[in-house]
Amino acid sequence: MSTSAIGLQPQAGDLRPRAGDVMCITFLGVVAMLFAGFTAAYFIRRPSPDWVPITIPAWGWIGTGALVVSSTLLERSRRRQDRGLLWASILLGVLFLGTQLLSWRELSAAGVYLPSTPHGSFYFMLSAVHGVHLFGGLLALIYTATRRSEIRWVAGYWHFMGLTWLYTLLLLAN
Amino acid sequence: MAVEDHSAPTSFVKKYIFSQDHKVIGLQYILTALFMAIVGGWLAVMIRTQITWPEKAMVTPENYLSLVTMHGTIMVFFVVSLALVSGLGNFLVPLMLGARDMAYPFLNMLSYWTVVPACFLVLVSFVVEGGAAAAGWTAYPPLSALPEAVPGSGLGQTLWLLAMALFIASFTMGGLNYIATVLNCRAKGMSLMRMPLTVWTYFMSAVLGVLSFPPLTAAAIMLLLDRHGGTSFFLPSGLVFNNEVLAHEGGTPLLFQHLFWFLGHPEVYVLVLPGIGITFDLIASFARRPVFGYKTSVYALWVVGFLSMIVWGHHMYVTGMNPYVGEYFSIATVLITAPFAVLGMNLVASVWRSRIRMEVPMYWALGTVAVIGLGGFGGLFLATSISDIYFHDSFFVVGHFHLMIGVVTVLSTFGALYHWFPKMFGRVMNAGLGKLHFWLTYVPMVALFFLMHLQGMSGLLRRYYDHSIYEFQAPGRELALVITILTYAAFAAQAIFFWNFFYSMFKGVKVGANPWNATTLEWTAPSPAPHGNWPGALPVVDRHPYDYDPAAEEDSDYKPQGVVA
Amino acid sequence: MSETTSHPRSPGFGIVFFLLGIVVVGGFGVGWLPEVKSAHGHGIDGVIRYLLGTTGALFFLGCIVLGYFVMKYGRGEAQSGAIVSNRTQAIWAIVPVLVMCAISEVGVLVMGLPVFAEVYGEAPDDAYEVEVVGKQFEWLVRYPGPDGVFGEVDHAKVHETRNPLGLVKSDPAAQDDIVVRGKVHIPVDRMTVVRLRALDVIHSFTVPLFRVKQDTLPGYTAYTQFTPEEVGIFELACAELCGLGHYRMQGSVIVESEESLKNWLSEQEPWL
Amino acid sequence: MGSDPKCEGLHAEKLLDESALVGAGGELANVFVYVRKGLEGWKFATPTEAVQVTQEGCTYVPHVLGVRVGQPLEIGNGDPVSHNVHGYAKKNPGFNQTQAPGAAVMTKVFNRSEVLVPLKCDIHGWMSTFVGVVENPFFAVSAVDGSFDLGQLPPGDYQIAARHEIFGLQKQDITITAAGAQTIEFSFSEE
Repeated sequence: MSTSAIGLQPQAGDLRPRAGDVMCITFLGVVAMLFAGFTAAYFIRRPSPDWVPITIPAWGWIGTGALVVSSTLLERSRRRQDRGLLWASILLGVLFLGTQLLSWRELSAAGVYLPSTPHGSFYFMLSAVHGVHLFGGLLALIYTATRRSEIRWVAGYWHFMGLTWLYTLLLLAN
Repeated sequence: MAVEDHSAPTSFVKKYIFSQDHKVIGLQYILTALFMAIVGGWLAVMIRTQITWPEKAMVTPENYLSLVTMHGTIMVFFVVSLALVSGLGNFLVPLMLGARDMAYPFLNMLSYWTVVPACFLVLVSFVVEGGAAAAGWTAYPPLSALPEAVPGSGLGQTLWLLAMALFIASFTMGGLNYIATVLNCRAKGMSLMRMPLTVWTYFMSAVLGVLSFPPLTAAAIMLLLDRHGGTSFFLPSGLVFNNEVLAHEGGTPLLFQHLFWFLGHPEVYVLVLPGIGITFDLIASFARRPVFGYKTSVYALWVVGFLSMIVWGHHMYVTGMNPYVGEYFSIATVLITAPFAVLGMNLVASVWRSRIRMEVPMYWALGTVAVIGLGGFGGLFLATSISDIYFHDSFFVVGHFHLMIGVVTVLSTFGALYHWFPKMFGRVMNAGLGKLHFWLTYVPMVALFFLMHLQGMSGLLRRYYDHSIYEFQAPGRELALVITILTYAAFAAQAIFFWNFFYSMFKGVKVGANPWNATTLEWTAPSPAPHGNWPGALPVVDRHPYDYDPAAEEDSDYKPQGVVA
Repeated sequence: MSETTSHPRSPGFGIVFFLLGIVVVGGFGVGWLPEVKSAHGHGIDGVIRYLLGTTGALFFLGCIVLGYFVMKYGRGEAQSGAIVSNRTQAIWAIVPVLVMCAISEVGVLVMGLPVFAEVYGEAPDDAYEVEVVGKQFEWLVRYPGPDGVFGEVDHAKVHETRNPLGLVKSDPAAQDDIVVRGKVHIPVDRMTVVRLRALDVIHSFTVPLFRVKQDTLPGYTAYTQFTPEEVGIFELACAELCGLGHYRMQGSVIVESEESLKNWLSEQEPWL
Repeated sequence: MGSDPKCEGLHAEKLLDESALVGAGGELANVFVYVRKGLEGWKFATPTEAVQVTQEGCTYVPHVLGVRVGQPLEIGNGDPVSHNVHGYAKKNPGFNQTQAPGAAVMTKVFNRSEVLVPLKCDIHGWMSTFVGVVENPFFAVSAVDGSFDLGQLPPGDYQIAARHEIFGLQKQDITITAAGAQTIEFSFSEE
C-alpha cells in the first residue's frame, strides 16, 4: 500500500483555527449562554406583582468605570508588551471586586437584602456570578503575567467580562 | 499534534491515576460509568420490584421517589454521558483524527477528576438525613425547593445540585476540549468532510452540550438561592404547608421548567448522536461498503443540532404554558423527524449491496438501527401536542425515552467496546460470550421498553409508588410482571459482559493493529496504542474514511484512510 | 466468488427485524386505548390512531427492508455497484424528508387543529363551572353555589380541617360556596370548565377516560374544558410528581343528569 | 376521613374534630400549659423513660402531649394502614418518615425546647398531634373539663403560658407563695 501522492495538498474546507482561539470563543459562548439564561429569567420574572425596582448602587457604576479602565490598560499593555500596565489592570480588577462588595453594603444599608425584593436578588446574584467569573479571569491574568504565556485569550476573556458587567447593569437599570 | 505536548509519564500515579493521556482518561471514564451503571441498574431493579408487588411495600414512598430520581440522574448524567460521550469520545477522537492527544491534556484530566467528586456526592446523598433527592431527575420546584414538600428536598437535593454543578463544569471542560481537538488537531489532509461520522457526532454533541448546559446552571443557582437564600425566583405566593403560608411571593415554577428543558432536550441529543455515529462506523466496517449518504448525514446532523435547541417546549404542553406557544413547539418538534429519517434511511441503505461480516460489533450495530427506528417514531406521538395531552407523564413517555437514550446508547456503547477493545488492550473479547451477551441484552431490553409503550397507551401513569388503587390502571398493570422479569434478565445478563470485559483484558486472544481490516485512522496505530498513539510520524490522510469495495477480493477490499509515512 | 469461511456470516439475523416489525405492529394493533367518554376525546384518539397507522407502516417497511438486506447480503457474496454518486445519495435523502414532513405536519395541523380548537377554544357561556384545587395528596372541589360566583380565597386562612380552601367569611360570594373533598359532580352533555389551582406543589388534574390532563400550578389559575358524553363515575388521578402521596390522590368525577345534579347541589350545605 | 375507606371502617360513629374540644360550659380541652419563665436557675434530671404516642383508628392518641428536652418520644403505628409521621419542627430538625402497619416504633429526641411541634400525616390530612418540648417538668394538658395541674412549684415569680393549636398563646405572671395551692385562669376566644 504505497503512499499515493494524490490529494496531499490541504483539502477545501480544511479550516484550522488555532486551538486557543477556538477554546476562547467557545468559552465566551458558554458564559454568554449563562447570562442569556439569567436574562430570560429576569424578563419572565419582572412582570410579577411583587416587583419593587431598586436603584443601582453608585459603587456599581464606579466599579464599571474601573473595569473599563482596566480593559483599556490591558489592551495597551498587550500591544506594547508593557508588563507594568498589565499589573495595573490586575490591580484595577481587584479594586472592581472591592467596589462590588461596597455596592452590596450600600444596598444592605438601604435595607435591601438578598431575599427582600426580586430586583435586589437579581442584582446580588448576577453581581456574585459575574464576580466569580471575573475572579477566574483575574487568576488567569496573574498566571499569564507571572508565566509570560500567551495573553491574547485572557485579554479577550477580560474584555468580555467587562462587557458582560456593563450589559448586566444596563439590564438591571431600566 | 496536541497543542501542549506532554512527555511520557513515568511514575505509576502519573501513568494511571493522574494521567493526561486521552486513552487512560477514556478508560477511567468508562470504568467509572460501568460502576455507576451497576448502581443505576440496581435502582431500576428496585423500582420494578416495587411497582410489580406494591402490596409488599419493599420501600417507603419517599424512598421510592429517591429511587426514581436518582435512577434518572445517575443513568442520564453519570452512566450514558460518562461512558459514551466522555469515555469512548476521549478514547476515539484523537485516534480517529490522527492526533497525538487531545488539544489540552491537562484540562482533559481536570474534567475527569471533577466528575469523580460529583459521583461521590451522588452516592453519599443516599445515606444523608432525609434520603436522596426525590423531586424527579427534572427537579421541578416547588417540590425540589421546599424540604416540607418531600423529605428528599432537604440535604439530599442540595447534594444533588452540587453534584450537577460539578458535572456541568466537567462536561463543559470536556466539550471545549473536543471542539478544539476536532477543529485544530486533525491529521494532515483530513478536511472536515473526511472525518469519520463518529467524530462528527462527538463534535455535534460537544457543541450542543457546551451551549445548552449554562441555562441549567443559571436555573440551578437560582434554585439554590430559593432553597437557602430565601429568594423567590420560582416560588409563588400562597404556598401552604402545615396551615401556614410560606414567606415567598412572585416566582413562577414555569420559569424553571423552561430553563431546565432548554438544556433537557439538547442533552438527550448529546447522548443519542454519538450512538448513531458509532453505529454508522460499525456498519461501514462490517458491511465492507462505504456509508450511504455521508454528506446528507452530516447535513442532517447539523439540522438535528439546530432544531434541538428550539424545541424544548414539547415537554411542557400541559403544564400551564400558553397553548399557542405549545402549538409552535409542536410544529417545530415534529420537523426533527425529517433529519432523523434521513439518518435512519442512510443507516439502512448502508447495508444495501454490502458483504456483511457478522462479527460481534455488527450484532450491536444492526440491533441499534432497529431501535433508532422504533424509538424515533415513538417520539412523534409525544411531539404532537394533541396526542401528548393523553400521553404526558404516562409509561408511553417512559418507554420512548428509555428506547432512545437508554437502549440506543447502551447498545452502541457495547458495540463500540467490543469493536475498539483490541485497540485498547491489544486483545479481542470472546466472540461466543459477546453474542450470548447480545441476545440476552437486546431481546429483553427492546421487549420490555416496547411493552412500556403499551402500558402507557392503556393509561398507566409514571412515578407511581403503587398503581393498584386505580381501576383505570388495571390493564397496564397486567404487563408489569412480564416487564419486571425481562428487567431482571437484562440486568443479570450484564454479568456476562463484565466477566468477558475484565477476563479478556488479560487473557484474551492477542491481535495485531487492525483485526477487523477497517479503514479509519485508529487502525493504523499499534494496539494497544502507546503514549502519543503513533510511535513514528503521524498518518497522512489521502481519502475519505470508508474506502471499502464489496466487489473486491475478500481480504483486500479496503484501503486505509491514512498511511503512516 | 468462493464462499470464504474466514468471516462469520449469519444471514438469518434478518429474521430478528421481521419479528420485531410484526411484534410491534401487532402489539399496537391490539388497541390498548381505553374507551373515550368525552367529546374532544374522539379527536385525540383520531390523531393517535392516525399516527399509529402512518408510523406503524413506515416502521414495518423499515424492518422488512433491513431484514431483507441482512438476509440477502449476509451470505458474503461479492457485490458490485455499491458505490453510488453523491447526486443519487442526495436525491434519496429528499424522500424521507418529504415523507416525514408530510406525515408529521398533517398530524399536527390538519388532524390536530380542530381538536386544538375544542380543547383550548372559547367555552360557550352556558358552560358549567367548578373549581378543583390540588393539595398534597387530595383534591378539594368547590362549587360556586346558587349565586354562581366563586367567593374570595385567602391562603393565610387555610386550615387542614376547618377551612381547607381558606374561604374569606366577609365576602358575601363565599357564603354559599360548597366545598367537597375529592368528588367532582358535573352535568352530562354540557361543557364543563374546570378552574385549576394548587395549594402547595405542582399537581396534574387528569381523567384518562375523558382524555383530560392539565397541570395545576401554585400561584396560577389554569383552565381545562371538556364535555362528558356518558353518565357514570370516572376516576380522577394526579399525573405530575407531587411528593410521597402522589400515587394516592384519587378522586372521582361523577357525571349525572341536570336535575339529579341540582338535587345533589341543593342538599349540600355551604362550607362557612 | 372519607378519603381512606380503611380508616373510616375503624370507627362506628363519626369522630369529633379534636382540634377545638369545647365542653358544655365553655371548658377548653387540649391546651398545653407550661412554665415559661422563672425556672432558669434550676437544673432538672432528664427522665430516660420514653413518652408514648400512637396512631390508632387513623388518629393520633393523645392529641396534645408534653415531652422534656432530651427525653425520647416513641411513635407507634397501631393501624392496619401505613401512615407517615411528618414533624414540622422549626427550632428542632424536621422529619418525615413513612411507618408501615406493624413497623418498629419510631424514636425521636428533641434537643431544643419548642412549644407545640405539630406532627402530621401527609397521607391522612386530618391526623395531627402537638408536642410541647420543655426544659422543666412543670407542664400539663387541660382535660375535657378544662382543668390542669402544674405540680409542686417552688415559691417564686413565674410566667405561666397556655398554648392552643388554634386559639394561640396566652401568658400570665404569677407569684407562688409557700401558703399553698393557687389557681390560675386562662380564657380563649375565637378571634
